[in-house]
Amino acid sequence: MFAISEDSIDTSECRRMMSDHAAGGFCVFEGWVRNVNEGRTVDRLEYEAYEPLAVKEGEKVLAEARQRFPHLKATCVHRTGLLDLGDCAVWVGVAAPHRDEAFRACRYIIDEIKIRLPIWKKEHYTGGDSDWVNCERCATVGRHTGAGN
Amino acid sequence: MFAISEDSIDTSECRRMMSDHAAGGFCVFEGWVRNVNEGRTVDRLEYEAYEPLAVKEGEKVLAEARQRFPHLKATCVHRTGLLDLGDCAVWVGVAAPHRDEAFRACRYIIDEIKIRLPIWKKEHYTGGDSDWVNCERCATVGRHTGAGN
Amino acid sequence: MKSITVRYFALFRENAGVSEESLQLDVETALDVFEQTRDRHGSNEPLGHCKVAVNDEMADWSTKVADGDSVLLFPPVAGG
Amino acid sequence: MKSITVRYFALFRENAGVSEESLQLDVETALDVFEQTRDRHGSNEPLGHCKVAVNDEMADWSTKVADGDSVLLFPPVAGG
Repeated sequence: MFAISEDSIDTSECRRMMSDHAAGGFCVFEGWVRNVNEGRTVDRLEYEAYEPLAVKEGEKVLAEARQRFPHLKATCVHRTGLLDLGDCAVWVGVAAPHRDEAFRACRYIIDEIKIRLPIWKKEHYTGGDSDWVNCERCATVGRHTGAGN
Repeated sequence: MFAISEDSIDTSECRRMMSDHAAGGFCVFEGWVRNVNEGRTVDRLEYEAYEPLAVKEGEKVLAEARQRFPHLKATCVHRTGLLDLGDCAVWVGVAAPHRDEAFRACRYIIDEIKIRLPIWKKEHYTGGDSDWVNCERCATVGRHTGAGN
Repeated sequence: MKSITVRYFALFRENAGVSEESLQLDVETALDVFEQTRDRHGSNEPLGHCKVAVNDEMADWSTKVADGDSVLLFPPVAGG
Repeated sequence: MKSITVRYFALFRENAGVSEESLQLDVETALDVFEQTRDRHGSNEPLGHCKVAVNDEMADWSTKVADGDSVLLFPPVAGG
């Protein structure tokens, strides 16, 4: 299940929904708002999504993961609106029979979510200015070297 | 921090302790008690640890991860005692500046925890018999193909 | 000329000052819409960094547009 | 002969019926202890699958043991 949420993500509830007695491995990735990006001090973030297509494309990514790694349970929730430092911007959870699929599917999902969904991020910096993050570059780099978060 | 716990792992509390405004990526792995292993129906599991050396070796694994991937916050808690289906047997959490280190460090930690720490697992099967799991084989296989959980 | 509803998102919306407008455009493809509205969305991004949807379906820049279609112009995404 | 405290864990403890015992053994290394207590711990595991600690430090099978040492015999581990 893929969802967009205007409210803060209840990670405990997300985890509870993944419970599965056939699963031996559970992998979670969370993207957190951090206090610095490319050398600038960040106070908070703003996410905008075009929900109809973000949900459609998000569900497609989850379906691809399930096809690659059978017997998965996979969920992703992405925040929109204003987020403070430390807030969870995205939650990806994968429960699988074994850990290898859990890790690989979770990584696949977050990598695709970051570059395919119509979601945009605006950084608000200390001092009052702000900027839309052009993540085309960081996403491409991130897939190979881990830049971007 | 590495810990052995006789009580059920409070995953929400584990997560809270990882909070870090310099971290943009947070990866968790949980090992869950599943209902089947190598074709046999499992009712519950029993973990035994030799705590002094398990803690020492666990801290060593975490230190190795921090050395490989700088600026990590990494924690692992391992259960002992009787566990029911769905219970969390091990929790590994890694907060890092970016997602790549978070995923890789988390994977490193769980892979090493499984094969290096003096911890043993006894499976209790439907029907009443039980067996110590010889995980030397599944751990070796697991590192390459994902068998074991 | 075709009547096209153009929708702008994020940076493009801020540049255009509106989130949506109906324009009469002489266009064949989604790419034509992007280029003929360049003074509106203000993008000088490489096209490969932006995305486009036609009538709420992700599309290619070569996708044909018809009279009455809505074209959604997406600046570089940054999920996660 | 050396006085060695041998500690058995998990399967080895169940086989031995005790978790710890003091034995007089004619041994040089941790491996000697493992082999001379084979009728106690009952293991026919390849040695590479088992682990050993001497005086609460992880050790190698070639680690020398002295009079009064404690040797901990670990069957194949299965954490996680």
